[in-house]
Amino acid sequence: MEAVFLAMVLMLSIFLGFELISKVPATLHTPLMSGANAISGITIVGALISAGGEAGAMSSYLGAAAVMFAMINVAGGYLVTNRMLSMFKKKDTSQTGGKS
Amino acid sequence: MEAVFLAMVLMLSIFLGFELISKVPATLHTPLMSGANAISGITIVGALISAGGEAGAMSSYLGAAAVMFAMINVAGGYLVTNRMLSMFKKKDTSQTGGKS
Amino acid sequence: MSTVMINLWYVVAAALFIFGLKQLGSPATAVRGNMLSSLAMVIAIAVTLLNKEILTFELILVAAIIGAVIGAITAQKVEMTSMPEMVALFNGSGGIASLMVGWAALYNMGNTTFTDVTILLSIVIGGMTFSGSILAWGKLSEVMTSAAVVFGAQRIVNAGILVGLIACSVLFCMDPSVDSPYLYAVIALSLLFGVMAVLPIGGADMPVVISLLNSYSGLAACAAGFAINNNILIVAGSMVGAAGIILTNIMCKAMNRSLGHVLFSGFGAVKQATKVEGEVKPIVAEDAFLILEAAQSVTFVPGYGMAVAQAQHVVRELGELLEKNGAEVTYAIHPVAGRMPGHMNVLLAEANVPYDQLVEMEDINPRIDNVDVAVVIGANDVVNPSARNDENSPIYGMPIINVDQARTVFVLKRSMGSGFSGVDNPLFFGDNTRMLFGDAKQSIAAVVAEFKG
Amino acid sequence: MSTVMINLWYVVAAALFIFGLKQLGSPATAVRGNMLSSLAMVIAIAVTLLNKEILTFELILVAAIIGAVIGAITAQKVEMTSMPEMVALFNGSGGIASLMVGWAALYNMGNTTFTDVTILLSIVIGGMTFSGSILAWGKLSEVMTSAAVVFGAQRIVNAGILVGLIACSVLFCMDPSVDSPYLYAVIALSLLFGVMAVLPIGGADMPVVISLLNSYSGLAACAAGFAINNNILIVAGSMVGAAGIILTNIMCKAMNRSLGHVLFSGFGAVKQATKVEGEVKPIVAEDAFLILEAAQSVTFVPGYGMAVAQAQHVVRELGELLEKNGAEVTYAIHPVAGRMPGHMNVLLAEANVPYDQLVEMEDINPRIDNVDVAVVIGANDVVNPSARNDENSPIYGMPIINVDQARTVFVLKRSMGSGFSGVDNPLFFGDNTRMLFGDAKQSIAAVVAEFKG
Ligand SMILES: NC(=O)c1ccc[n+]([C@@H]2O[C@H](COP(=O)([O-])OP(=O)(O)OC[C@H]3O[C@@H](n4cnc5c(N)ncnc54)[C@H](OP(=O)(O)O)[C@@H]3O)[C@@H](O)[C@H]2O)c1
Ligand SMILES: NC(=O)c1ccc[n+]([C@@H]2O[C@H](COP(=O)([O-])OP(=O)(O)OC[C@H]3O[C@@H](n4cnc5c(N)ncnc54)[C@H](OP(=O)(O)O)[C@@H]3O)[C@@H](O)[C@H]2O)c1
Repeated sequence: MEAVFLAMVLMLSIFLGFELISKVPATLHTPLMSGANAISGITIVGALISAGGEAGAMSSYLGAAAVMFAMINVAGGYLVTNRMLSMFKKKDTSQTGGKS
Repeated sequence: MEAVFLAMVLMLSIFLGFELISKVPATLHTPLMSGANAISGITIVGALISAGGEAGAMSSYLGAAAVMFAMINVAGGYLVTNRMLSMFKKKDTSQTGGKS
Repeated sequence: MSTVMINLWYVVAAALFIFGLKQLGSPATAVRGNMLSSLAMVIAIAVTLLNKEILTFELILVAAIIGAVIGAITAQKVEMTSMPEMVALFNGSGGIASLMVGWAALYNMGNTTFTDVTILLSIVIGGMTFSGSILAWGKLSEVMTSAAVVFGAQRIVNAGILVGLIACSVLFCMDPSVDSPYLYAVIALSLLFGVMAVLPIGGADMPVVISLLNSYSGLAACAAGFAINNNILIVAGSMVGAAGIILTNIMCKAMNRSLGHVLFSGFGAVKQATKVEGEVKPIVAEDAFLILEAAQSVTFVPGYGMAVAQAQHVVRELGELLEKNGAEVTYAIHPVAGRMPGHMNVLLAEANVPYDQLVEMEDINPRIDNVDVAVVIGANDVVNPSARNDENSPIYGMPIINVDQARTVFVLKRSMGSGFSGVDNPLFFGDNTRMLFGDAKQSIAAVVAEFKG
Repeated sequence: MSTVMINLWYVVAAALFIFGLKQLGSPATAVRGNMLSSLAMVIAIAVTLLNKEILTFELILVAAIIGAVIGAITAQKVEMTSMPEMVALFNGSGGIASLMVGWAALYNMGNTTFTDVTILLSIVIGGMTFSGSILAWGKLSEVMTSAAVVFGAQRIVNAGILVGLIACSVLFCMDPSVDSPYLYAVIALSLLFGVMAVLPIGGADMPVVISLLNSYSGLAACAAGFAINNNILIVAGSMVGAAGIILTNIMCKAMNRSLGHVLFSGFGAVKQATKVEGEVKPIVAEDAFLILEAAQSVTFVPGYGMAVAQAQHVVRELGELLEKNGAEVTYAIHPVAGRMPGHMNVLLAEANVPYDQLVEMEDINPRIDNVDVAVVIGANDVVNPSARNDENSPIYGMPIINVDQARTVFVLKRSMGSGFSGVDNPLFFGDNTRMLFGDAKQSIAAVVAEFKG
């Protein structure tokens, strides 16, 4: 039964994802790409559960390795997106502002 | 735990609802209103479950009454929306078409 | 069917509802969108009936058929001008259904407190929606006075009801049972609350109220969904909730009022507008015809009066004649002209007015001074220049169509009476304004007759 | 924290992810959007750590810190021009993490077959994403040949791998165990498949591939979410999946190619373009300066070469000088100029070019014949008129910026070499075209020097 709930969540998220992202203007497509990439690091949640779980050493080690890789994705992704977006920001303030 | 899944579904649906509906142009606001109204008849699903369930006669009668009322909402809502929208349709075809 | 299968079908139905709403976003696909949405409803109903827990079908079948017939007949017979009343009635049915679903869910075994709370929510919201909608219907269809009913101790009484409602709810949740007297108290109080909430609101504000109640009926379905652990109720219910809130918001913005103001204060009571005086210049159909015949560009500005007079067909006829005569014809639609958002669009669509002749307020205003004749058909507030000029006016700040800046303005109405807001209109006294008194349909028909003969 | 509480926090995190993506939709709020999204990530991580089932923190802490440091350093050091490689690498990390999460989930007790299937999906998609991304990174950073590697039996080999992968998956699901040899086979085959899928794709098509792989890494997270019954993985994963697919689609459309064409056929192999011949008219910086000085309107059309030459700063300088000189300066951005969607926007933003000077292809083309000088800076395919004129060209039908219709065109590049698509460019032989050979940065700098001195 849980799987069915998850299916509903999946369906809704996919629709919502399409609605949200198709609104992003071309200007922001590169930050969107790297920002979305950072979000894909969410798999770290699964990694943490495995790493800290009691399913044995192998599972913990796999989990810990997964934590490391996912963390690269998360930290790197958000920071680089932020770097990029700050540039866009700078431009706005160098203007009269209020430009969106 | 089920309630938490439902909360997630609720959150996603609300966001999705806002995204979808804020895109509807002013022209279609009346049909949107009656179309949404028809959807609110979805409570008929709950009514059916109660009406057919085994929680006793009172529950069945309440459920059956609810089925009737919800059905008014559903049938009436969809039909009237369809009537309205068909008018919009007619106009389109009386035009050269392709106008959206 | 197993519960898992049923719920998978609910996922499909939810996806169809979403697709349907998406397609409702453009006139080209809207009919299909509505079909998809109704297909979703059919699926949801069908799989629920296949639930093996459903024991008796006879009762359900009879109830469903009665409901469907009532709904279908009403839907077929209703005039396009009475859409608000219609939606109010349907909405009320949905509300009472949610109330009953919640009530029936109390008979289930082993409800948790959380479930009891959601059941109560579905009862309270459903009940308010029901009684509020019925009252709104009464006001709109003029079964009862459409005026705002205000009395002295109103706020105190309402606060009392609210406190009582909350108290009874808490008491009920502490010892939930189907025989609990608090249950009946909650039902009674929520019905009463719906009435009291709508009473002080004037008939003309009803569309805002209906849209809000529509949103509530979605929320009631959501609450019922939590009460019986049902996904599809939550998805569909929250879509309705969102739609209602967005539309309410649009209306309030276009009227330049806050929702709180609509709900809690009888309209116009606040400020007194500067008194308007001046000379009124009436005109007869023959003269109006002469001016229109000479016009290069004509803009029709329809309002609630066009709906009342059912003048849309004859307006379209006049528009076509003017076009044949070489004039450029447009229809300027104010977002809250009429009594529902998009009201005028529906009426003009009914009369087959071509789509591309409809222009929005923002598009017509910048070029209104190039319009030779603006023909105001039963509109009043949406063309009231005091919204622009008179800081003392209750409608000051509301965006309007600036017909007073057109070269000539014809105002078609039956009297010097005011519109929905009850505010005087200086437009009627303008130098370039000519009043064509009488029922809008007859006035236009007279002009059309001049053209033809 | 109880499981219910944790999951409620996941709902909050999901809402923040959604808000974040919503705000990423406008430059004014995008920074905040990214912050919200990272806040959501922090919340998701934090509440997961508070799960009482988590026993050992040391290992986790070490792993997390190592990962964070690597990620942070890479993010700080990367050049804006190397964004595609960077995203590829990060994407690869995400992929291998999903693979490992799936693998580790196999050690849980009592998995149902459904769970096993989703575990396998997360392993397969994660593995493909990982090896594919690494290969894409290799091609883009020119660690290896960026050419499409095509060999005779490729399709047969790939089909074989795919069949093997499916067979091993089925065999594994029939008797799932962490020691199953089929598990190792599945892991190996999915890694191999990722490599084989990316091998035949040319380096310049990599951005499409990366965007697609990005989408896959989201899907892998989704699958992992099903495997461990976790909501937040599904919500966030499907957002990423949607983003990747939308961007892939945009790129394919702007290149006028189908996704299938990108994935399965080495580019340009299909048709032979009509041979281009004519006279090339080179120009030197001094003469270019004289013409620019006299120009009333100048449009810069940047392309991949500007990124390579890192010429964006000096371009902005020239733009400012021209404006001071009284010319109207715009930057015309083609949707697939550069190597990522929005690539040029990021570079010009980095160089502080004012926002309102950027115009899109659709806006510049109608008025391009009023442009005195179009300065093409390291762009090639996106201004190739054979996309408009030559039905035999492999890029026929791709929408381009019609610089050949401007009064004068300067093309800044190092040679007569072709661009990404390998197609000859008749623009270089146009009557109104002047070639300014050399590295874009040096060429522009030379013109700037003329202006200043
Ligand atoms: N559209 C919405 O969503 C919505 C929702 C809520 C509130 N409202 C409010 O409704 C108002 C709409 O403005 P409006 O300009 O369309 O309407 P209005 O201000 O209510 O004016 C309607 C006018 O039509 C005239 N009329 C009535 N019957 C007529 C007939 N048979 N023939 C000719 N004229 C007739 C009336 O004058 P006589 O009596 O002299 O004929 C009246 O002045 C706004 O104030 C708006 O805020 C709209
Ligand atoms: N943006 C995306 O999302 C995306 C994704 C996938 C594919 N693509 C493809 O990438 C292409 C982009 O077109 P484009 O016009 O931007 O680039 P292009 O067609 O690849 O041409 C780039 C040109 O820049 C010149 N160049 C390279 N280094 C230079 C330097 N240092 N100074 C001066 N010039 C230099 C090169 O000529 P020389 O060698 O003679 O200097 C080359 O002809 C399109 O075909 C598009 O379909 C784009």
